[in-house]
Amino acid sequence: MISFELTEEQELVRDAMRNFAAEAMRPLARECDETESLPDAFLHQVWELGLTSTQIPEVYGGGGEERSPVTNAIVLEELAHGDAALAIAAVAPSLFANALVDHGTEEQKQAHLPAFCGDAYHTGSLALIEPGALFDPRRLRTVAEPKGQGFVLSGAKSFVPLGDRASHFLVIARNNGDTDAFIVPRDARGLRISETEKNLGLRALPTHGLELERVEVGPESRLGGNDGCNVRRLLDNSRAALAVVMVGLSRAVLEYCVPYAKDREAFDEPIAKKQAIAFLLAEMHIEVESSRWLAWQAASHLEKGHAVTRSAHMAYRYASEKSMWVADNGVQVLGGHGFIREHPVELWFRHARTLGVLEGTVAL
Amino acid sequence: MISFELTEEQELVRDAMRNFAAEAMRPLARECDETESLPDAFLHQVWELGLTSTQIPEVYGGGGEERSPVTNAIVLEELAHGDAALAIAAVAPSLFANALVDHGTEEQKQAHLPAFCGDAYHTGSLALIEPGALFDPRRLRTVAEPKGQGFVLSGAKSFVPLGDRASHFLVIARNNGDTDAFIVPRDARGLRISETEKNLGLRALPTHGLELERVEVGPESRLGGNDGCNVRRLLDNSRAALAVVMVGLSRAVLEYCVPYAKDREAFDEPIAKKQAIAFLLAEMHIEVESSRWLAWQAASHLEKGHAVTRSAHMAYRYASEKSMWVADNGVQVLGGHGFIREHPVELWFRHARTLGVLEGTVAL
Amino acid sequence: MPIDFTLSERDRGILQNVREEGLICRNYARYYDEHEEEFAPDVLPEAATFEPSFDVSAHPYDKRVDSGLPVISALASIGSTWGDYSVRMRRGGGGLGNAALSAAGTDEQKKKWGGLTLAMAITEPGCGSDPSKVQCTAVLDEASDEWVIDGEKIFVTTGCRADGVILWATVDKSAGRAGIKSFLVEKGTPGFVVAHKEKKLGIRADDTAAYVFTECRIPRENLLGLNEEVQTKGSGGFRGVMKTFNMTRPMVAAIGLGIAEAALDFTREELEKAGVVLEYGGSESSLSAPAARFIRLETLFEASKLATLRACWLAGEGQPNNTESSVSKAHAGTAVREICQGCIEMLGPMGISREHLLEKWLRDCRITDIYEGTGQIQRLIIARDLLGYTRADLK
Amino acid sequence: MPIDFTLSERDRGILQNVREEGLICRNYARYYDEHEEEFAPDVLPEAATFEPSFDVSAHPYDKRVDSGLPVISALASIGSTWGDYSVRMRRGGGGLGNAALSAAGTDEQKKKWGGLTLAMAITEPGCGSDPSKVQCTAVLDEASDEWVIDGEKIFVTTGCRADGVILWATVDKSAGRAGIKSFLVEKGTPGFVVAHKEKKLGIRADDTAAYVFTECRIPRENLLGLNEEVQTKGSGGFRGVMKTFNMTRPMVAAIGLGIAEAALDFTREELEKAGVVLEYGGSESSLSAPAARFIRLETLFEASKLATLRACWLAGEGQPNNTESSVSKAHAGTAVREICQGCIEMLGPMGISREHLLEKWLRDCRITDIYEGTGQIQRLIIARDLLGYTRADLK
Repeated sequence: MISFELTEEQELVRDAMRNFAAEAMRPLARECDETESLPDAFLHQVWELGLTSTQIPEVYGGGGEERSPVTNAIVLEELAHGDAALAIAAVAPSLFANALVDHGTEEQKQAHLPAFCGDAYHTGSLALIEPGALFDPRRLRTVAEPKGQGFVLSGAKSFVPLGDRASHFLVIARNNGDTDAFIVPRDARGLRISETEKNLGLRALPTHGLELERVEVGPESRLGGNDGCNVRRLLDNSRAALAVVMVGLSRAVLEYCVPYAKDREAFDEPIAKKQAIAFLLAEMHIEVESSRWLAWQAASHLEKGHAVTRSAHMAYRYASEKSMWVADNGVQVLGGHGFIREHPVELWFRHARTLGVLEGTVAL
Repeated sequence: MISFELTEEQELVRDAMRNFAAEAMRPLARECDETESLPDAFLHQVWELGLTSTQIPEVYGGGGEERSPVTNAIVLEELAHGDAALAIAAVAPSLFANALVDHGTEEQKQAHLPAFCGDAYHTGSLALIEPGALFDPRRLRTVAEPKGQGFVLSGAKSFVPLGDRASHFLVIARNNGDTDAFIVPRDARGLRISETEKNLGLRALPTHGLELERVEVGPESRLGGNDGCNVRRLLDNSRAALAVVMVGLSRAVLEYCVPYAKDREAFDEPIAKKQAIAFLLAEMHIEVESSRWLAWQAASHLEKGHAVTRSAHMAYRYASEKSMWVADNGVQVLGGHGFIREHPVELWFRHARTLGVLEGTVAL
Repeated sequence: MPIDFTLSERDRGILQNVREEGLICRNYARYYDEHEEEFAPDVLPEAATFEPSFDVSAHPYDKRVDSGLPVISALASIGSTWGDYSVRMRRGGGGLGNAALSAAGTDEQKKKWGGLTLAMAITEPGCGSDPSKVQCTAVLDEASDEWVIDGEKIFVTTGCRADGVILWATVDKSAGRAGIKSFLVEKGTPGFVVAHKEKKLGIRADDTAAYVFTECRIPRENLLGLNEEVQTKGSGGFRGVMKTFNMTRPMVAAIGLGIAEAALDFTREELEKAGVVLEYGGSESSLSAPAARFIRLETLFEASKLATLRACWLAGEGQPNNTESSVSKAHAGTAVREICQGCIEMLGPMGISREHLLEKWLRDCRITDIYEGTGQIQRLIIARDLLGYTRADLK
Repeated sequence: MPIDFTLSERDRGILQNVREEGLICRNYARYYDEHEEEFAPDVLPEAATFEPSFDVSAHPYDKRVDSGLPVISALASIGSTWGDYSVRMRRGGGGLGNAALSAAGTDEQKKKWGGLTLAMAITEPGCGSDPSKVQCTAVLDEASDEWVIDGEKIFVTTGCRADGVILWATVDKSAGRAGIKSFLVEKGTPGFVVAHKEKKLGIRADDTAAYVFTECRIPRENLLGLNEEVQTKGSGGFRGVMKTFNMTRPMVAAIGLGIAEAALDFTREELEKAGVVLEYGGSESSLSAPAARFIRLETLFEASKLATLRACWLAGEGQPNNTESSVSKAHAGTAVREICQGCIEMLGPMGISREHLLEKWLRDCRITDIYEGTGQIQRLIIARDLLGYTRADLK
């Protein structure tokens, strides 16, 4: 059946996250961006919400709650509504942990999951993107060559979030025609982590480049062990999650512009009374809503174990295009004030264009 | 130097053509479309303007006036402003004649040009487009194989304008890696001309399919003789000309919508006083103007003998996109009235989408 | 039920049936497009064995697993017009007036007239999108307990073939919009004349009529919803009339989307035949231009469809869906234009040939952004809701 | 001269010079973007030997073959901001106030102040795009033959570094728009204070200032155009003030286009390095997605550039260009947004890295559709002209 109904529990968690975002994230966002810093205090605060640990099975020290990609989409939209950079930092650990839960061998789970159930913020990171123009997640240049029981990884990655503090990287590489994910510790021999990259937006979220110069890893590093894992699904999940982040961002823009346009006067009346502005706002609303349903559809496909590549692709591409459109026109609604850093729309504009090319950094 | 100035002569010819279009074309357009017919009387009337013959050198019986692609662009915009289908029929002979003048051997000129200088409408036609999806003028499937001194042509063409009355077809075909144009008489053995095709728009302009089943032609049929000719330039010219047709069409839409919007009332005032409608009209004006300058630029490049592939490509693609946009929104401005065949906007909507995929049928 | 985007067995069964019928309708699509003066038969011979597509009551409904009526109706509309918009209109039940009846009629009215094909008549020669300018009058003759209708209506979709019409008329011109009520008039009622049939860009087999009502008398109980009171305070009364739009707008969106989906399916097939590879999950940079464009258009379709289902789902839950109905119509109105134009452009010259239906779908779909309130009107409605503005605040 | 789109030797020489200087400016682009509190030096060491780019008088001009001053100025602006918008602003002569001076100043005023870099101050904290709301006053003190200026201005481009400013002030509030006049105030005049410097999305090295004027006295002859009369009948007086926009609008378009061209050139190079083939003269269907998209964006650039040159050419011919100026600004305002956003999307993640300038160009170009009248204001102007409507008719 087709249904858009939130469960009571989902409504509760949505409201709680909306409050958290408004109180703990929105006020931090501008300064974190200007100073390009991610405060430990925030990570600690967000860690206490238990976003990651509660969904890890009890046997590894987690809360053992059933994971619902749909519920996680609802949560992530609210966090991103607070701030997209901080939201990604908040849920980045889940990407790594969920990948292990979904695709890892028993040994891999035992080795890595307990660290995500402790009192302190702990994270791994996804090393997917590669330097250079026209990056395509389906055409990776990083390779894994078998050597003995293990593998030798060679290549370069960029835009690896939280490369400064991730304990391990999930390095996506071509392995003899297939694509695999390899769990690589940050101190692996031959692995070089770059200085923090400087990006257009999401400046509160440190990202790093990795150089993999013949990094030798054992057989236990291959996610899923001898069987490998469904990397495609892992990336689809990550793209669907990024779509949700963009929905939250777009909604933030719209909700900022509406009262602004009602308040700001020109030619003797609020600019919202001009069709040119009112129609822009209507169009923003149309696209925020439509983007959300595409993202929910992908999340629902994930939840039910259905094929998700196409629906995640659509959700990601649509949200990418429309969140850029919404943020760009948010700037336009504010006019000169949209261009200065006193208003958050300037920040959201940069976030939008940045998120729209990242291909995946979080998970549902 | 950059200049947008019409010469006095260009202004005169523009005004004359504007009158002709308003008086001799616009009143015919709807009925010709509904009945899918091209009246001989109109062709006779247009022939008397001497659009083709005056520019043919005197030695072949023409007026010997210098041909100016820029002036021809100005003329063609006005004719298309009258009606695009009739305009194409009016200037179709020029494409054939100009191709001979520009690229033909002396023998070819002598053989074909005098017929264009008589009292009766006479035309040849361009056989460029081929059946099937994704037609690309740079990737033709019709081939010319050398045989003896001559060639054997094999393949199929479609959307050949005036296939019912063209004396010859300029068949564009691949010839051993190169592309060549071949002058093929309509009664050539192995050439089959289809029934009139049925198209979305331009219904007053009959188009036909050609089947070339091993059509044998002599060496004199290859345009330019042994040297062949610059088919690329011929097609660039044709695309630039089509861009001009679309400019004339778009202007017609705009000029119809402006008084309509001032006259039509809703919610107690003319709809033109609503920003939503006024901004659509402004945008139409922006695009009509911008499309015209791109088309003029290509025409000017042709006139000066400069490289024109890129500027003609841009002019054609831009006019194609924008004339569709303008016509589509012309329908929107008229609302329900835009959808019915009492108003010409319905016709222009169909013309626009049709012209936008034709790749070339006329010349400057 | 929690968020879900999958179809139940029943849902799929209904839609399968609709699609099969649609394909049959499609066989007749070109013929009736080219012969707009003829009407397609009520029952196409090949489809005689099908249940009427919209008779979902024929299928046992389990609210725990099956999609609700508005949602499945929208999906069925998509499926039918995917077959053919115009010929589909011949298969009863789907008139826009029926959506109005089901949104605003009393239970008894729904029962009584549910079996008729009902057109919806709003527009008048002078009023366009402005319902407050309705000149058509309904005067109650207490003596005979009848309403007397006088006036003209234009652009009545399916107006010639419908069994009856739901029309807007004012019972009190001085009350402005609040005086407008919806009435049902059956064909054959004296004083009700079909005056004219329009020649159109598209949906040619689906007739569009002009009506003239001259002292046309209908029973008092033909007032939709039976609410005779004119609420001059607030716009409560008119809102009741507008409510009829809350299902017609998403249904109009669905009708357009069915056409767009047909265009996409045809184009996908032709692209694949020509060797174009559609790949998901990667960057656009590795795709060919037509593949990238196609996937964008397909995505636009999907977004529009979900917005439409959302508006319908709210209706099914009995929740307000005024904004969402306009969102669905506004979204689909532009989406279907872009999709059909884009498909033609991708396929090139073959796209404009009347040997294929693609050019027809372009013409057919164009009405979506016009009737039942243009895209501009929908955006006004959305903006007012968003801004908390009245009609006076934002004109 | 007849229609022509080729550049003369002189034209090309000037533009070559501008581009070379532009490339030098580009070396400093990132530094001053990241150090917005610092000012780029007036003369960059590597560019010390260049003539000032806009001193076209240094080149012998032949009106039979060379492009006129407005056209070559626009092309030179494109060339300079192709190098770098912000650093370019350090190379005198290019302030928006200078365009106003040249459009509305007397010959003597042009001569006297032509050598200064002049900012243009219109916006006030409460007025945005609505010039009739100007609160800044200019009162004539007949005794001293001085104007006394009081008020605040915000969003003054190059406001900190300019040698002076052309500002709008009202000499008669009761006269509304007709009371507004343009005045020139030089830096250092007592009562003129630079109050604040904005932190911005882009064009960070090009400062944007807020000014406060408190009993600031300037000579009577500092009224631009020297027309003291307030024409309360008609809007003639204000039109004089608005005339200053007729060159600033296409110049702003040109500035944005230079940035967009830089983005296109960088993207073309990266695409070609990555093996993308750009082919003209064929159908899009054979192109790769990035090639097709790139050519579309390039075409958009070309269309916008020609619209800008058209507005400038009219100015050079002394013909009215009010509509055309707005067309150029409206077109470029949206084109540059689409181009820079699209280039980043095509290149993917590398497009958002501050290792390259592309992300900066996105930020820099965004101002184009905002300052000197937003795209919405430009469309209003165009629509009014098209419809023959007054400001009262179409608001």
